[in-house]
Amino acid sequence: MTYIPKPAVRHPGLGANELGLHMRDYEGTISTLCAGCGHDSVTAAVIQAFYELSIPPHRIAKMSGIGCSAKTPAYFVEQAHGFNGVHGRMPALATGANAANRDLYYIGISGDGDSLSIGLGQFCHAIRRNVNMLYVLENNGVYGLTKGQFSASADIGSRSKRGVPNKSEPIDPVALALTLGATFVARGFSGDKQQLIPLLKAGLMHKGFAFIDVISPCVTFNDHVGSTKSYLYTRHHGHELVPVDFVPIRSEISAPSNNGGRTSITMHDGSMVRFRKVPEDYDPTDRLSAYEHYRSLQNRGEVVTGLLYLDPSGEDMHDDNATTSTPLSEMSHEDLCPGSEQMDALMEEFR
Amino acid sequence: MTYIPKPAVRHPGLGANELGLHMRDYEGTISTLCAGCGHDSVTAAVIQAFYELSIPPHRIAKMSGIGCSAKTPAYFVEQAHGFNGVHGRMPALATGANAANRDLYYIGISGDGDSLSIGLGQFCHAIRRNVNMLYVLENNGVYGLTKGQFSASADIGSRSKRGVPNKSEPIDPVALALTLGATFVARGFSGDKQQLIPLLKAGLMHKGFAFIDVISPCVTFNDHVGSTKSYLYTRHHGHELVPVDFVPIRSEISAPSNNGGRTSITMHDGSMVRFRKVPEDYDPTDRLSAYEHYRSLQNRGEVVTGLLYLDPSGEDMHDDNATTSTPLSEMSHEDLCPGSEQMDALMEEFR
Amino acid sequence: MPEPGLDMADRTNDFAFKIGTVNGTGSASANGLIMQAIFRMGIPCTGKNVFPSNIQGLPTWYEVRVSGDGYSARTPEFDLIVAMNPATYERDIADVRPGGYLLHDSSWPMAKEFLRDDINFLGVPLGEMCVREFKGARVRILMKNIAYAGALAALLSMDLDVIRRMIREKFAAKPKLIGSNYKAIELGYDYAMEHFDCPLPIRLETMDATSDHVLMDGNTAAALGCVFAGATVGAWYPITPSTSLMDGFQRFCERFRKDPETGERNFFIAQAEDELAAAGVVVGAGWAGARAFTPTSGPGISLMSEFIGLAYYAEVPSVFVDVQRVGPSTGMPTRTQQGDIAAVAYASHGDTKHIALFPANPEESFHMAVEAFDLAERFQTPVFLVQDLDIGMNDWMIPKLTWDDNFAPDRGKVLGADELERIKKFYRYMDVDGDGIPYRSLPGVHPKGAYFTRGSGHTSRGTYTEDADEYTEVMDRLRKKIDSAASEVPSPAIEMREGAGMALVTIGSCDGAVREAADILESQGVPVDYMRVRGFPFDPLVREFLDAHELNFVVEQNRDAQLKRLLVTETEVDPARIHSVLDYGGFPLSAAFVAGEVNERLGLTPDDRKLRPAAERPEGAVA
Amino acid sequence: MPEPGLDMADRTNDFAFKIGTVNGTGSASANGLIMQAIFRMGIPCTGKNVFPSNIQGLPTWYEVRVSGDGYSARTPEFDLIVAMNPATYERDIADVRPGGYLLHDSSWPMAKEFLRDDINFLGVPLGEMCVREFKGARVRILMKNIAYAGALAALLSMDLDVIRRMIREKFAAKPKLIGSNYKAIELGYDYAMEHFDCPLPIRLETMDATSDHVLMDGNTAAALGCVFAGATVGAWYPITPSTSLMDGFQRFCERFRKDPETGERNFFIAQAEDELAAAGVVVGAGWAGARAFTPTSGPGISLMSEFIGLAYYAEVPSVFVDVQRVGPSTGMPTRTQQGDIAAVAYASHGDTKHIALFPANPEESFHMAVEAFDLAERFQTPVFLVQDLDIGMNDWMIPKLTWDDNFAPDRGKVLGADELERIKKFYRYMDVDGDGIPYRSLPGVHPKGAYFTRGSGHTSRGTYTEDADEYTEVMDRLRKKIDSAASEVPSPAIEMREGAGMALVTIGSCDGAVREAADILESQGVPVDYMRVRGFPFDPLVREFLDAHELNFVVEQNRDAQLKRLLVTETEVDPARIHSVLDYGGFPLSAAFVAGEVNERLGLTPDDRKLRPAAERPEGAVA
Ligand SMILES: Cc1ncc(C[n+]2csc(CCOP(=O)(O)OP(=O)(O)O)c2C)c(N)n1
Ligand SMILES: Cc1ncc(C[n+]2csc(CCOP(=O)(O)OP(=O)(O)O)c2C)c(N)n1
Ligand code: SF4
Ligand code: SF4
Ligand SMILES: [Mg+2]
Ligand SMILES: [Mg+2]
Repeated sequence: MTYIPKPAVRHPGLGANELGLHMRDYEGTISTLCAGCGHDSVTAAVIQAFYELSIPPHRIAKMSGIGCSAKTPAYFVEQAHGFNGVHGRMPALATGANAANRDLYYIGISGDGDSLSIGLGQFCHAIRRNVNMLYVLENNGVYGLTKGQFSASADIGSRSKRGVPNKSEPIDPVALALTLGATFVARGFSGDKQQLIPLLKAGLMHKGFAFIDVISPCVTFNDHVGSTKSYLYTRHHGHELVPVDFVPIRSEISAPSNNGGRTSITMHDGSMVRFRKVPEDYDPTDRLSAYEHYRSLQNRGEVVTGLLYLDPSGEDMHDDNATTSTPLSEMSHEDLCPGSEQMDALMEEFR
Repeated sequence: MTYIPKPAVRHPGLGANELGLHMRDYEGTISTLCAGCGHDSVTAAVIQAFYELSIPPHRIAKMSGIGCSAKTPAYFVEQAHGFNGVHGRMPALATGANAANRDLYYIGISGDGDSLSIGLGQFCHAIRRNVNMLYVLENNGVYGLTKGQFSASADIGSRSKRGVPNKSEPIDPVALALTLGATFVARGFSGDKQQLIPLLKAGLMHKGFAFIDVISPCVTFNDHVGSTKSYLYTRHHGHELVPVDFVPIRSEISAPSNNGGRTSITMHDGSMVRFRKVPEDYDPTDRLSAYEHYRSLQNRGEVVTGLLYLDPSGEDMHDDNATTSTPLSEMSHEDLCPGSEQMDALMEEFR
Repeated sequence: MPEPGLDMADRTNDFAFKIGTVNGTGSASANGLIMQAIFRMGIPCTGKNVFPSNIQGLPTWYEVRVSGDGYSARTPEFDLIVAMNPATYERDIADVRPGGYLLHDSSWPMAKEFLRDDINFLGVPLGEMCVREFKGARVRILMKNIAYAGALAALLSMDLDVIRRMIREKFAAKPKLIGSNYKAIELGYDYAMEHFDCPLPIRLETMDATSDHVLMDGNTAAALGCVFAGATVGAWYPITPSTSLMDGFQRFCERFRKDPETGERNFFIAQAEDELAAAGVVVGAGWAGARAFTPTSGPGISLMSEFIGLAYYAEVPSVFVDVQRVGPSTGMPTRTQQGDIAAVAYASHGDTKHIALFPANPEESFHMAVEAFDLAERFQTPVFLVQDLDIGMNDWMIPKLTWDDNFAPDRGKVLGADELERIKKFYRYMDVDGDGIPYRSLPGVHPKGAYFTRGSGHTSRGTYTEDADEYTEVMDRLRKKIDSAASEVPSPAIEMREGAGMALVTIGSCDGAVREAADILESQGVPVDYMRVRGFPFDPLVREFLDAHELNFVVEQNRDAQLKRLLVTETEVDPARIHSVLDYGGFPLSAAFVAGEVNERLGLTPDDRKLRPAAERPEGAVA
Repeated sequence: MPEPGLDMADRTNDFAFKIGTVNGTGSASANGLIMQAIFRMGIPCTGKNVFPSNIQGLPTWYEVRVSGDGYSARTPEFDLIVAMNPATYERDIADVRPGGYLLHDSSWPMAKEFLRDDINFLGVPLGEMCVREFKGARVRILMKNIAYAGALAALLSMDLDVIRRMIREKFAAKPKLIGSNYKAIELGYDYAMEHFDCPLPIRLETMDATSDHVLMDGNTAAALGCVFAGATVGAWYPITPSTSLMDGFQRFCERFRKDPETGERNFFIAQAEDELAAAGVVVGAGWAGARAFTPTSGPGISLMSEFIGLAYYAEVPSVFVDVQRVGPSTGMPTRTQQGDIAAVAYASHGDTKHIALFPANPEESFHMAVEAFDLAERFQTPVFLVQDLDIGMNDWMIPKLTWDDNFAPDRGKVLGADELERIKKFYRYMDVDGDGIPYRSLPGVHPKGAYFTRGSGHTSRGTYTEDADEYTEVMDRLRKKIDSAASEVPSPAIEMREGAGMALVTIGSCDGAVREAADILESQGVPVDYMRVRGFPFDPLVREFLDAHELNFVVEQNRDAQLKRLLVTETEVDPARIHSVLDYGGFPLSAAFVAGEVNERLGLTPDDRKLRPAAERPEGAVA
């Protein structure tokens, strides 16, 4: 149904994985996102991560809320079950599904509107609950699907352009996850698959809540407050210069593949973002220094990427609950129902 | 209507303030909380803070959600307008009221359930929006009004008793407020009025969002997970040893009035909490070092109190919005309505 | 010593009393003791808590109705009041029916202005005695409660052996408490025996009407239903009056669902961060194949409505228990009402309609809880168990619950791995069987079962759509599906009487009062038929019944006649046949009120009636 | 060259066409140009966007109906389709009515299998021409749109001067764009003139029927209403199709409410973190004395229900605009429906009932928006302005809006400092005037005005209560208050016809189609009366009208006959008098569908009818 041809996310060079499946077995339906959308790059990375890990497609549960980002689970692993719920409430659905069946691989895809505005409470509590899942936040600083309003992370990707002093901080999901005690915290960039794929794989393998904030530029509404070229500006000022519904076709942004610790990347709107990978000898197991490292580089205007924090202890919400190892959804009624004898005995206690 | 006599929060020794008002002019209706509840101590401190600041009672707006804590605005400054809204949504009401009338003193009283569970998103976004208000979180680690379920800050007051390792962290409102960029962050203890009153006064005078986390023990449901003496335990184990509806009358906990930097205080359940005041020479204007200071003492099992962070720049959400200085609620229709001429002109643009 | 029996006929096993105390003072134990003792004497009785929305220091009452005939509705007329709370003396004294009794602590004198000469004051120096006999404030407070129970035992002629046995059972784990409790009982008992003409005309006499029964509240019963139905995931956010349901579920699960050796648990309880999340957890778990539920009350239903709409449209089995309290908004959290009937029936924006079950008592709470899970999975939709504070939190006498070990849960049309393997292609929302119910697959079972669940427009094949016909096809099937549940939900309870020309129609906890009212009306020469609606969408019998009566009085506990509204729109019965009898002040309904209202509508003057005049209606009773 | 005019009678100023493109390609400007040109030629017209719920790359259509008679409803019959999206060729070609035209880009050959010989294919090599004439992908894409507008100008006989003037106005700020746009127009125009027999039988002819009118969408109109009503606080969370309302409010405020010197703004817009917060901001602001509103859609209403209940019970003025889209759940966000009527009327748990206004077009959106604030303050309660995507986002021709400078907002019973000073004691919820509406005070005004607002049980004095009578007193007054609004909301629009035996009843955006259907029916010898409900609670006239007709067809756009449900329960009219005509596939209603349905119910066979048969119903039309 799409008119604009998409770059096919096929890699014919790659053979079958351990399960004998090919890359295409991990693909989904054709994306309906804008040409060049960062989210499509993330999708490609997710496909490759699942493929490389040889995870059986039907053992994957793909969860999302509402948004451009939330649509993407339809675009990978078609033979996985997907649940595109309501806006901002994916964490609760994932918690419930995981409670019912602890044996699946849960991947949640969210947006910055979905996770940091309407869903902020659920996001924080999923961290606290330590749900065993990979939570990917496709962070573009805007509400893509409702046409470009600023999100709570609006500053992301445009730190250099901050104009008005003393405006309240954007909500930084990485700092938040570190503060709230997430057991796996990372940041990636949609344009850097080389870094992103290993992070996704690590997140999928992590037991507990694995959070990856992925900077994923919105090619269509990548505007800044105050910019006179911005979409909002055009829309709000009587005389139009460009038709309001024109979305130029652009190609995705990608990082040079063998960039070292630091890279500057130009976004679609011409702004520059300085990415900085965590150093080789970085120790991701100390939460407080992770926070310090992250914040101090941020204060220097750098967007840190890589695995920032990892709690290797390997417990999740089911361990806290001492849930039985058989998925609850697979228990037989006999195993669950106390039966008539217990009932009769119990009744004597209510006399 | 209360049966159990409350300690009268009168201080006959104190005279009239600058407005010629007495302490009793800042009192409210009689508390219906449990005897000895920390929240009543906070109420007393709030009364004194308003009195000392000589704020005209009717220029105060008292906002709250639902909970024992949320009831307390009824117990101070009877001649102030109060709004006891719905559970967890006080920040939105306060934002709206403040948007309408920027000239009042806004004080919001919340609980840890109200702010950190159902209201977490609103709490975080009120910080981000930098609403000009004093936000007091009466933190007791439990849901008092619904009878003692653990809240998201459950660990507060019982750090020493953490048993199960690797359970997810409690949500720490102070660390959260620091991370999210609150422009005033402090912690107090209901039992230490000497410290609390100045903090409340500073918070009321701060322009922007002033947050004070007040450790305010619940005398009735002050139990710990795993404790066999706990209320929950008693309730969940068939044979009762104490009637489930018996609430012993206890007196409030208070700290020695001239304690130095560190104090250990025994809670109603016998647990010990180690409070530590920020040092004399502490610089509260550096957010990152405030976070570090706070976290490292916390890691040593100490509950830091005092003014932790302050952004003195003095802007709030109205400055961001460039709102006119006259309260919007007081503008006349003439000032607001563009009128027929503008309408006629406008119509030509829609042809 | 006052003159007991003033103007009071013999009322053996047929009277009501209440005990007014201060909450937080531990009176629940003493009250439970009294109630249980009467029950163990074989006499039908019900107990109702009237408590404030705070933790300590405010007035609270426990109301007991003793009825040898088995009537269980609240009666707002009290033959005896134990007034332990000086703050409510005035109100309590006013509440005693003429000729009745007021038992109070005479350690301090009673204020003159409260005295009434048409009732009997029974002063017992409870405080004084306890100070004398016990040490420590805490023990004295607790023992004073037990002591008034002792006095009541003498006045009402309770079986002391029964009480002693109960104390022994209760403190089996802490035997040294037994002595002090015995002592306290005796203090009250002996004083009353000595000073009053015991027993009073309102008195107990052993019967054998309760041996097949238990005393249970509806939240406990519903929790048991969830356990026996095989629910494994419970999510909730605490809210009065539903909290004790999850407490019960947790308690029973700890007992029945935990491996005694490994400690492993066959259940997962999520105390969610709010009601939205609780609903989400339930929907997620239902989607993944668990039986999942959440207990809540009105405000929770409002907050859950977005998720309820998702579950309806995406067809995810999920069970919501609404323990109704007084609305709107926060309302009166510790009072009862039936104000969410309409909210639940069509919860969420857009076209929706939900299956709802309305138990009348804890026995039905249990059975309907079990049924709720079956219906949710059979129809792949949210199912509401709608009870109220009165059912949920009060002590009801119900037949012992029994369990049929042959019960097999109805998991609905779920395709297993083998079935999926066999079929050519699986389409999630296709009406294969023509009954409106599609087949479902669970995640993780088989690649062929995979589909993308969504709350946005979808086709019968489960794909995304914005096409009018494709959208409409699914919506029409949904309507058909839910409408077809009408004959699967519990059918209405109907009682026909000889010569009845009109009918009383009601729902939920009004049951007892309305059936008792029917007896009253019959005794007044006005026989009426009776129908209690038990499920939504309405069984076809409901319409038939309404049509068969020129005059249907619909009795319910809300201001806006919500059941009537539903009846009219859903059955399309002529509204002219339906009259509302409404009571919504927050107290359980009384039979006298219902009979009075009906009489009034029928134009009978008070003189025509044989029973109590309308003036004796409960507080807040309004037409 | 095909033979234009095949089987097509002259249809000057009476036809419909649509343009199928891909979203994100900038066609909106060209489409707007066409629409506006027709309008400026003085010919009544309406334009409807049919767009997908994504940002770029999916099919989208713009439908234009030209009607010299002023009919504005959507017609699902297209005389001409501009098919610019190869992905929808098949569908577009199938959608052309026999004898009609398909305009397409002939740069590439049209697939054989799509060809139909009962329509005319008009191939214009748009792509080719633009590649030849313009440079750069971006400009070529944009100019192709303008070029098809040029071709249409020739085919339909548009006034080229009008178009040129519009281009000049549009690019006044960037004059160098004017040339290329002129060029593109000419490309299409000249090609068509040369190759086809222009104009077609469907053609335009200048009239003078629009000079007092404007083209406007309902969200813009409602936004203007909010500005003129003096709303100062707007809170929202973005959601289609309500977003453009807040965009409009912001735009107008920046223009009219900002001090040109200081930049100070007389308004506050809060982009809230979600709908719960948006509702909270509105309630907080209303409480503090501002006129505040939030625009949203179905999912937002679900999420706001808790706060709505609070505002109802605590009596806080607040305005909620529901721009309805297709539900339930996320549904089809870019399609229209009237599925929230029931949800809005009784939103929130417990007994509630809300004032709601139902505009039929942007003109009413404006006036009712103003009225909503007056009603909210007069009745101190939430007021809902309920429109839909069709009204909110589509281009309607409406009379120029005018403003009466004598308008004085009704702020309701608000006590000022002087009044408070004078009265003895202020009781917030006392029915002083006996009209059910209490007096209100604003924070900060006077110490005597202070009270404690709450959503929990309260007395008429504004104090906390758990007492049945005190609670009931307030609830009964609330019922009385809201019911009394029935005669204050806009009264129904009623049109009676000579000899009519039955009636069409409808609501909101169905207006145009239903009135046109009444004309069709009359022309078929079936005169019908007409009523459009405009407010809730229903004006007494509504009941009168229904009672006066044996047969009332209630036409609405939802599956479950929500308006009918409300009519039956609220007016207690006999349901037997009411029949539903329902269309809910997401497209605006058409007159042919309504007339067809009525005919079918009346038992007329298609042969009896003079107009189009039922087969030509819009997609998704179901009885
Ligand atoms: C309850 C509700 N409110 C609002 C919306 C409208 N809405 C859809 S997506 C979206 C924001 C999406 O932003 P984000 O999560 O950042 O995703 P992106 O599109 O940028 O990937 C909004 C507000 C909705 N679908 N549901
Ligand atoms: C929507 C909603 N859900 C649940 C409740 C029940 N409820 C009332 S207070 C409360 C928790 C209060 O805890 P907290 O905020 O910590 O206050 P505390 O009583 O401990 O001071 C809850 C869950 C409610 N009133 N509304
Ligand atoms: S609008 Fe932005 S986020 Fe959405 S698909 Fe387009 S580029 Fe991606
Ligand atoms: S329950 Fe706890 S928080 Fe509530 S009033 Fe009592 S002591 Fe205070
Ligand atoms: Mg985004
Ligand atoms: Mg608390």
